[in-house]
Amino acid sequence: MSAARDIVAGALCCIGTFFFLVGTTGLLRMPDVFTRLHPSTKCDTLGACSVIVGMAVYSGWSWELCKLVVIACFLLLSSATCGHAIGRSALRRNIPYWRRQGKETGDGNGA
Amino acid sequence: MKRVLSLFFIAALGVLLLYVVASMPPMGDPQTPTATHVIPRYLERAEEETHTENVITGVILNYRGYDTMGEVTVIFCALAAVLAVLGRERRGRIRGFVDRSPVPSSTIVRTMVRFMVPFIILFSVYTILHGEISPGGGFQGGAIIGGSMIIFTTVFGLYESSRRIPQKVRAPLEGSAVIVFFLVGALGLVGGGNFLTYAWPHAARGLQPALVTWLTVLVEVGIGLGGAMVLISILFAMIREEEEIALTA
Amino acid sequence: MRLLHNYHYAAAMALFCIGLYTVIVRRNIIKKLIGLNIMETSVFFFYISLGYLDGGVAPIHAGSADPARMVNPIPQALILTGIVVALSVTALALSMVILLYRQYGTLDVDRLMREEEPAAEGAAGEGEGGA
Amino acid sequence: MGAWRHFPIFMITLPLLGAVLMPFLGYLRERWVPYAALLPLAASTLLGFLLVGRIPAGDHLSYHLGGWEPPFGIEIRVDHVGLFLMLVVCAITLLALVYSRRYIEKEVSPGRRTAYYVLYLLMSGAMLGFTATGDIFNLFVFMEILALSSYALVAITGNRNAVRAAFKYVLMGAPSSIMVLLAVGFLYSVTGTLNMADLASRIAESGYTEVLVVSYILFVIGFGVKAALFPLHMWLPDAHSIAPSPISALLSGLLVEVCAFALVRITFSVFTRSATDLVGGTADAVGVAAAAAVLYGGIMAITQKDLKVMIAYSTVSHIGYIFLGITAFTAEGLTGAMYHMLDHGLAKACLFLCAGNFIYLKGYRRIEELRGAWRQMPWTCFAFALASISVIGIPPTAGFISKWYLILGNIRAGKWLYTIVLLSGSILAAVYCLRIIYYMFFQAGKEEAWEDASRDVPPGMLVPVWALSLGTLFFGVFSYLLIPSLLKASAYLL
Repeated sequence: MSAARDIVAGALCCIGTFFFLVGTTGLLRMPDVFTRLHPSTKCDTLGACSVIVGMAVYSGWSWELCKLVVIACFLLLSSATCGHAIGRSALRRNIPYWRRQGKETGDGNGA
Repeated sequence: MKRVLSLFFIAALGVLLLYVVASMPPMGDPQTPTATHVIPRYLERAEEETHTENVITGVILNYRGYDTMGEVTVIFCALAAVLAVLGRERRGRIRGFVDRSPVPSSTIVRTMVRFMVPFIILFSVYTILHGEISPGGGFQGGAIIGGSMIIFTTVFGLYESSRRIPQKVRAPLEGSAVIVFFLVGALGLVGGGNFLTYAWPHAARGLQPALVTWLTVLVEVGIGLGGAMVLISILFAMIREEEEIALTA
Repeated sequence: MRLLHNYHYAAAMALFCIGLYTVIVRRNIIKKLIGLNIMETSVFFFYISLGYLDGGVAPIHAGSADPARMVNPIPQALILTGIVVALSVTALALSMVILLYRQYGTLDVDRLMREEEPAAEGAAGEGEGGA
Repeated sequence: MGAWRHFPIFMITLPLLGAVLMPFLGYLRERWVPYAALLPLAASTLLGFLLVGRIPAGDHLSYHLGGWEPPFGIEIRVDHVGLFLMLVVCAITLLALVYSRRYIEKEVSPGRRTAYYVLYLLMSGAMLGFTATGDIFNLFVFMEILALSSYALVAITGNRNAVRAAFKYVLMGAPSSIMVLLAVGFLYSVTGTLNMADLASRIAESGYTEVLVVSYILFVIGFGVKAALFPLHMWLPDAHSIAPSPISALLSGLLVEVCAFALVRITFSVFTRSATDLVGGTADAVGVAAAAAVLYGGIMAITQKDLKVMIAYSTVSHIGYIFLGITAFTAEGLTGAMYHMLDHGLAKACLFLCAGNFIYLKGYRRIEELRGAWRQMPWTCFAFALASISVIGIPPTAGFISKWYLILGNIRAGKWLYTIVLLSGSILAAVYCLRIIYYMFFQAGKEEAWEDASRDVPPGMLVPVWALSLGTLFFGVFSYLLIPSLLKASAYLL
């Protein structure tokens, strides 16, 4: 029982860190605000929440579980709002979309 | 040229530092000088000597309380310095919030912030009051209050937030941390001990531990309030400058 | 191989050098301040690693914690002070940046320092912040 | 043990507490602030003078904060040398504060005046705490209060050059603080303690030589920037010349010296003589840098056209003197360094305040504009002349005594080259000081340059200037009051 719980918890944490890795890579590699927003918001929601769920599994039924659930709730709310706010203000400020340089210039398959 | 020189200097420094690291005591070893010299006494006797369960709080506020007094003075000094450079906002000068940014905050963001800020402040109160028995304390709690006001101000603007925490409230509380520290220190003097001794002068022997714990909590609250107000005042001073830049630009 | 065992310290020193490089070489003053903060953070990291103990627990006397297994509380207490100091310096420096930007309209340190240098011509090279 | 053992902590905390209470007074009665700010400093000065003679000979006063004995709690440690420097700090800050009241009205905008006094009190309290502390991390904390308040005071006029100079100061000062923090970390990692006396005994038996050496190097770099030792002095000429004159006096007359004194403490109370082989190489390098500073500062001062910049470069040169005294590693050299801290503090503060007088009355900053100045401002000019005689080191003044002991110390140590450097530094000082005296007294000024109804600056500004310049004369004539005890105290430190 305990071993199975550890395995599940470890797997969830690994998934979470994987999303963090992918998200950070995307943040570094993507060319403009909107495309960067896409991976970086995944970090908080998917990555951090997976880690938290993993920790919740690890801790079992205890007082920590309650705290972890609250943290997860606030994380989901705040990171989604944050992504929305950044995206919206970037859109309203007319920050230009990224367009592929070179062959395909022009027509709007940007972002 | 300057670049090459500085690169060379940094490389030399880096090699020197790595060389030191290689000859430092091994990390995490229970036999290093750091783990054997002063620490054992702190860890074993802190609870009975400082009446706090959290040894870190005991070290910060009691054993090394003078450092912390210097530290709250640093915060106060930072505020005085920022105000000396930028100038404080005049009383009643902010007449209304003119949203100069091209993008006013959306309803979603406003609702979320309005929903979250009370929880954040609740959490900071918890952090301040529980610093004595769990991770946390005045500085952390104060920083959390400051952070909540930063969120609030970015979304609702300077007018709204300075109406919530007006200068009337902030100004007297900014120095509270230093004053509380000084009062506690002087209390120790009155009791016949040295400065910063946590003790009530003529309390009954059995009551002393509880009173010392309450003094610790009092200092934590003072630090929390003072730190938070300093952060908020610095924020407001900076925002006012930003708005003036926007006006002149 | 002590260096590999003390990899925390080595990482802190590497960060320190990166921060110092940023402070000295970068021309944007905001980036210089970021470099300053990297330096500070590296020192905090170094201190916290100093207090680490293999298999240690938090130094809180709750329940049945064994004092012999607790990590060192002093570096944590010191670093709290260090963080506050770093915050204060950063706040002051940023407020100066606000004023400088308003008065000079640039964040480039070379242009800042070159513009109508006051009587002290000899003091133009500001970069060697610790050479 | 009477009540006087609490005096050092009150000397430190009263200015800090006064600084915190000052905004309230500024809110209620802004006009009282300049007078009220004098109170804590006067109290500190009084307590300091009451403490004279209380410290047992050849020993120190140790005050345990919170009642925790030293390796566990923080200790305030005042020995004779420390008390001497604390008294110098008290006296000069008090005089410069008296001077500030009139001067600040001219240079600092009304909204910032309360902040000026708050920062001023914080700075003086921090200097006292910095000098008195016996704990190495506490040293860092007070250094940061000192640094923050001085950054802000340089920028307090808010004009663009001042903010730029202050920012340059921050860019050099903040990394140096971090280096000191790192050095403290290294020391802590191999000793496990932060108390200076305990550190000394633990270092003597510690096997981690490399760590200790690098820690000392970092200390030297960190405090070297703060004390403006030669290759690290770039911030000084700008910051010291652009700051308001009372602040220039404090920065130049006290701050750099207090930081040099911190290095004295690190060298002699922490690394101690038993570990001289640890610091030997670094100390030699410091000696070379200091010798270069003496010459460089002197030559740069000769070439300057702006009066305050010239005085600032003279400070660079005199910091070199102090460090040469320290690196001689003899009792005479150390006594000379300590006495030089006194007379350089007095003389340099006086010079900057005199420069402030010219700026206050006429707005003149350039040296050529001082031609014939003594016709209108005889008092200021005579004080200036007296202080510059002390800077040069001509006999009846304190400058002569300190240079005598510096040279004696270096001869005792067998460092002949440094002796020559010290002597030639005096010649350079004579060149740059006598040039100004020549302009002031023996050249006719332009026709309308000095025509004004007012003769000299108001007495509130003249009294501090004259107190300082007479101080250099007093400590030159009555040097036997201090020198024997300083020699004894230096021997104790060594």
